[in-house]
Amino acid sequence: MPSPHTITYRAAVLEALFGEMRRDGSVILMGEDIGAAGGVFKQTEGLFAEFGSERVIDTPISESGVFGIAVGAAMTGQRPVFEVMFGDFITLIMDQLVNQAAKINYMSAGQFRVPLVVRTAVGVGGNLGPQHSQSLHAWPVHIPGLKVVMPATPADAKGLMAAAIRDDNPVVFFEDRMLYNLREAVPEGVHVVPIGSATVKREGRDVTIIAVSRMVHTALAAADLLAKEDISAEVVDPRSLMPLDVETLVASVKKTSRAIVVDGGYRQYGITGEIAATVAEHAFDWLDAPVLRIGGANVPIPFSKTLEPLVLPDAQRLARDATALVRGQR
Amino acid sequence: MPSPHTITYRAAVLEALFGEMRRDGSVILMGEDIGAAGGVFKQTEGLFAEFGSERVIDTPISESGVFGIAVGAAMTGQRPVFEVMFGDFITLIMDQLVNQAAKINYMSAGQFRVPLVVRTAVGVGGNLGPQHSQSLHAWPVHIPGLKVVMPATPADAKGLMAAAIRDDNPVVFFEDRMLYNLREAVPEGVHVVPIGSATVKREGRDVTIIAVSRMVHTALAAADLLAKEDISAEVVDPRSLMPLDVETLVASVKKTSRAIVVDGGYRQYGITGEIAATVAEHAFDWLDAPVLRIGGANVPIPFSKTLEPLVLPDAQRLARDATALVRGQR
Amino acid sequence: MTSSPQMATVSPVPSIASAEEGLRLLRAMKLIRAFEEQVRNLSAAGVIPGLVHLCAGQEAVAVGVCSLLRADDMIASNHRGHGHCLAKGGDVGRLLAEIMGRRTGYGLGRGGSLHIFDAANGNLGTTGIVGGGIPLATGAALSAKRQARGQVTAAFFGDGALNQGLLFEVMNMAAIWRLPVLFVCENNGFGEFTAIEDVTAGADPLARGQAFGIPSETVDGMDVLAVRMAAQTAIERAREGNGPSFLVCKTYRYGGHHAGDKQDYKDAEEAKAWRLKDPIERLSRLLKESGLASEAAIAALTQEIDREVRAVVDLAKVTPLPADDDFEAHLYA
Amino acid sequence: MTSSPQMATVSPVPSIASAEEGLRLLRAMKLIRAFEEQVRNLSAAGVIPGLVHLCAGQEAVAVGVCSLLRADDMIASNHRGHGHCLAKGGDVGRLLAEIMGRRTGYGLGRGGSLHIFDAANGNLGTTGIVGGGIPLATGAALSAKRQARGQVTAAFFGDGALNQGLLFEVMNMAAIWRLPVLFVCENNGFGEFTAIEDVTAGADPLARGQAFGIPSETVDGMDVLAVRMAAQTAIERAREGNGPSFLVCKTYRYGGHHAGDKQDYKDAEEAKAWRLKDPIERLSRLLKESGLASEAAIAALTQEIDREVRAVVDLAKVTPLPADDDFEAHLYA
Ligand SMILES: Cc1ncc(C[n+]2csc(CCOP(=O)(O)OP(=O)(O)O)c2C)c(N)n1
Ligand SMILES: Cc1ncc(C[n+]2csc(CCOP(=O)(O)OP(=O)(O)O)c2C)c(N)n1
Ligand SMILES: [Mg+2]
Ligand SMILES: [Mg+2]
Repeated sequence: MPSPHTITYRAAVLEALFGEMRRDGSVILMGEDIGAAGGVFKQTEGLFAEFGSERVIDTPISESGVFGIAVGAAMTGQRPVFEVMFGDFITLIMDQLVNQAAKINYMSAGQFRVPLVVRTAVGVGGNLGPQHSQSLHAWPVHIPGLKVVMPATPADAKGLMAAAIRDDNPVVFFEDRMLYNLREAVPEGVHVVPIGSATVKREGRDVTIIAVSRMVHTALAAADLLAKEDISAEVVDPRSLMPLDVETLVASVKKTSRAIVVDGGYRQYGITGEIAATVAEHAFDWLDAPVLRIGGANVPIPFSKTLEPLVLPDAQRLARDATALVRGQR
Repeated sequence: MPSPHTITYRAAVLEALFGEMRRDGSVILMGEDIGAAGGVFKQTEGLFAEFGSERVIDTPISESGVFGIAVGAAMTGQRPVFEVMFGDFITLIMDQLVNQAAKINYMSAGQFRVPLVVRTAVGVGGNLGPQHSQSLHAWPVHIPGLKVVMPATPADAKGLMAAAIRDDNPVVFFEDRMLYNLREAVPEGVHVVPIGSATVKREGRDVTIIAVSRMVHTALAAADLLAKEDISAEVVDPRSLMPLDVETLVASVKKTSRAIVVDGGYRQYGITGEIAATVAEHAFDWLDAPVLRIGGANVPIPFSKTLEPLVLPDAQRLARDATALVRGQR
Repeated sequence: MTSSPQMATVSPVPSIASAEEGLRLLRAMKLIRAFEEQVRNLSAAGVIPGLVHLCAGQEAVAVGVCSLLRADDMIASNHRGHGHCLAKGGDVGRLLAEIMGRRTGYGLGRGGSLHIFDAANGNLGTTGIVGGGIPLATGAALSAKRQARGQVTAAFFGDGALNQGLLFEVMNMAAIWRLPVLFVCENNGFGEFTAIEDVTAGADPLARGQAFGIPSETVDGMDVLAVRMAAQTAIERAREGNGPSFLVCKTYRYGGHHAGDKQDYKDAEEAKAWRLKDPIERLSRLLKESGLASEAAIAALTQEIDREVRAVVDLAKVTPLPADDDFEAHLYA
Repeated sequence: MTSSPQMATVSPVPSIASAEEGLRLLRAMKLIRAFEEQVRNLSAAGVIPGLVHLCAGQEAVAVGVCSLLRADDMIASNHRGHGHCLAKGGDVGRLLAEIMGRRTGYGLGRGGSLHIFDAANGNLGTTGIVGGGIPLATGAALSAKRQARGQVTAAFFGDGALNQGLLFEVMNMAAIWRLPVLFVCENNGFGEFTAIEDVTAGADPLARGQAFGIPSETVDGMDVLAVRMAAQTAIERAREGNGPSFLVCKTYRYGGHHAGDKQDYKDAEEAKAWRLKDPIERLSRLLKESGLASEAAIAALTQEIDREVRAVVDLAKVTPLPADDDFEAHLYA
């Protein structure tokens, strides 16, 4: 196990990109302003200098066409990492993603593989308004043939980016841009986190909080608040949404008998439904209360300073809801 | 109440289109081959002859651009009904749908409305293969600002198309193409079914089957089979997915204490999760068993005669699962 | 590679009809310039949250086109849209309030700079999706054609949108259906930090319109009178039922992609050269040289606008922020 | 409006190198014609489920282009793709098996006619999404460029795809990145039941490529030698690193949009006129007139192909259908 160092989430993903691009000449990057400019979030800084314009490809503003080209390149020997600047714009690549990338391995009976990564920055924060704040991860998880990961920590971000690039299937990699400056210990050198494995971020007895991406940190903060009320919360991070590590989730809920699922996407028909229903199905006889689902507000994400903070659940609200759940008040 | 006549699902939708287009000159149709050719499913037959090329507009194969134009037209006084030939191709209009149509009323604080209908033919059958059989209704239901309906019967199809056209919001109207030839009694003349109202298709005591679109008929057939085993199934059709008539669904489940949710889309992270979790949340203390979710198979929909029938649940399987649920075997 | 001011085709110098008209155009451009300057300051001071994309340098395009539009003509704008909004008659106070996220703004402060809608003045909105406004303007043109009241619409977009497939799809339909729409490209040489030449094939962007048989013209976007001349032809064509036009206006943004951008991808010499073509200076000079306006009159105008904008800023700062009630308001019609 | 055969630009008549080459081309076209005829019958008889889109009449395009491609060159096809598959060396038996939904087909029978992939022969697939194959071929060209083994790729698509924004986005990138790709449009005058003229603006589709500076040429798509001549230039250009080309091949589909389509949107006179330009007849005539092949040799070839295709049909009918195991196979790699 390589020794850890403390770096940001942004730097951790970058470390995986450097590592995989050095290891494998077929890894190429495609996106807008990712070359000399180093990306609008500085998330690709330095790659252009080392790998040049052949492998770090600045594209026109043509998401659909660029991604289609990435699919064709993936079918023929490349491992493209394609960047969608804001997650709101994955709307533009859905046809190539769903009707081509997700199905080609199946339709060709394995004659062609589509090893590529779609990475995109999502999340609410910084007052970017309704078209630059959405997290539409509930869409690709619905499509057979795709894998979807959503790392919450720098170490997982590094490890899952490496795994995503090495995977022979299309993988969608969602990064919450409000995590970019989060610093934590990250293993140096090669570090791969298997896709499809959840992790228990904090052990507890009374309630399981299943939280995704940035909500993991909200859940951990809520667990601190709950501890003061003598409620012991377990926080589980699925890390991958597709495939979902049902076993780890269910084991935790069977232990605590109560579950909350928290996600930052729109709540309506979002991922919390599937996760709650799955947990309820497998742990029905263990549950002392209905699974509680908490999600982003069901409105276009407003720009204004006073309204944007109302979109996502915070630790206080989560702790309040968890307390009520544990005390049998819901 | 006008007297009913017996017509097909296709004819019922067409009746709504004729009715609304006669009533309101701002209703226009846009789509591929919908004019003189009358649509690839004959679903627009006769409209061109009556309303001409000004109102029944044959478009190029430019789904994204046509729909974008429809949004602009809707903002400025038209009520476009935009047709996506196969539901698989709604992937191409997602940006205009999510980032423009769904948000414009909100972002403009009501200065601009977007009264339009997206209608599209979905569903498995007839061996059309992986890119002509998908039903991606789990996507638009996730987006605040959209309404989504999915009628199962000719009468509801007529009534909901009329309601969708009259609605001042963007409404996505999913038609299962395998229902087009279904004949049932339909009210003549004006007939409007309110969006957001579920309906109990068959009353029962032992289990509630919440079924959507074509699955309603599968559920009704299963209920017949169940009756022979002395199991009384209640079949509830939400008709609208967004907004969802939670009250009617929950009332039924409280009565029967057992629930099954059946849908024809991909099961993984599909609409059954949200509906099951919602029902479980509101009727937790009434439930004798976990809510059972049944969906389409999680694979690209195969073409071959031997495989296509494996995609959707049939009445036998549904009855078997319901029996096990009622008898406490799951 | 970066863009060069020499690339702009200089149209034959158009003349100006009257002092009144000249001052109206000058006023409109100065208002935008002053407004953007304030927005830049407020953004730097943190009074405006999020990102703002300023159009200083590009005023002649918005003003040239919009000065010829009727109140019931419509425009669709893009992310760099404050100028379009003001040129189309937008209210300075409601615009600034929206950009500041105040509940007195056009969208109750919930959209911000990227989402300014002004139905009363025919603005279908700024948008955060590159190319996203183009079909909206074209759809409005479809309505206009149906309603037959002679309305025209204009879509403003940047050179970056020249590579969005949406533009081509929409141009094709505008052409076959002869819709009364102007496609107005503000070619400022960059999409974010990337030079147009690095991502845009073809000798001339005009060919993108010509491929559909759309009358297309390169315009000196630093000259409001040149823009007006080209727009006039295009608007007449549209009003007479003869379909769309495509104008590629060569211009330059003085600032970065957004306020705060360090702009290290720009060539300093080039930036300086573009400043010499400043559209406001140019019109001022013309007005003075032709005797249509005195130095003093122009200075008075400048002062008046400064006062006006300052007052608006002062007022906006004390207008209320959105309340919890506004969170879900107008989610559905 | 419908399309007219006179519209096809007649290229200078190219000559043929040898009897062997001539018969090879003739054989390839006849194979496709005979295959499609069988597919039509099997579809009418209900042996083939779903919809099939036949290319009878258009053989010269697939054969003209693919006859010049190496085995490691790649193509991407569209919904009307049986001919492309065969011309690129595809196996007749596996193709038919796939179309019939048999487990011996290219995709275990799970894709059918719309989803034929043949990696061994460089076929990136037929596809049910209009325009969907264009970026795949172009992405393969990006790989080819990186791998520097001189491979080229070709994207086949119909006139309907001329209005998909995707085409323009991809052409732009192919041009700026000088990718070794041929954009081959089979302009058969219709997209489903709609005539190209009713939905496609611009005097000439060539302008869609020229807008990006891509060398573009109209080709008589009913003449396999004309197609070959144009393709040769384009392929050389690509192999030499000089980027993409655009060929618009004027052709006609003898059948309906899909087998079973009543075709009441077609003009009978026109259809007859196109038949007179039949590419197989034309090449046969040329071979005979130039003394490169005798009537008897051609008749023998025809018989041989008929026998071959019949044998394939007989075999396909008895190959197994997919088993339950195949349902989920290869869902993930
Ligand atoms: C579909 C989409 N892709 C990417 C972006 C990010 N983005 C915002 S502005 C911009 C550059 C636009 O350039 P241009 O159209 O030339 O306008 P300018 O900023 O120069 O006025 C980009 C890439 C976006 N907003 N929308
Ligand atoms: C994106 C998309 N839109 C619509 C369709 C339905 N469709 C299938 S083929 C076709 C016409 C295609 O015409 P063209 O490209 O000219 O090919 P042709 O059939 O003439 O060979 C249409 C509209 C589709 N398959 N994909
Ligand atoms: Mg620009
Ligand atoms: Mg065609």
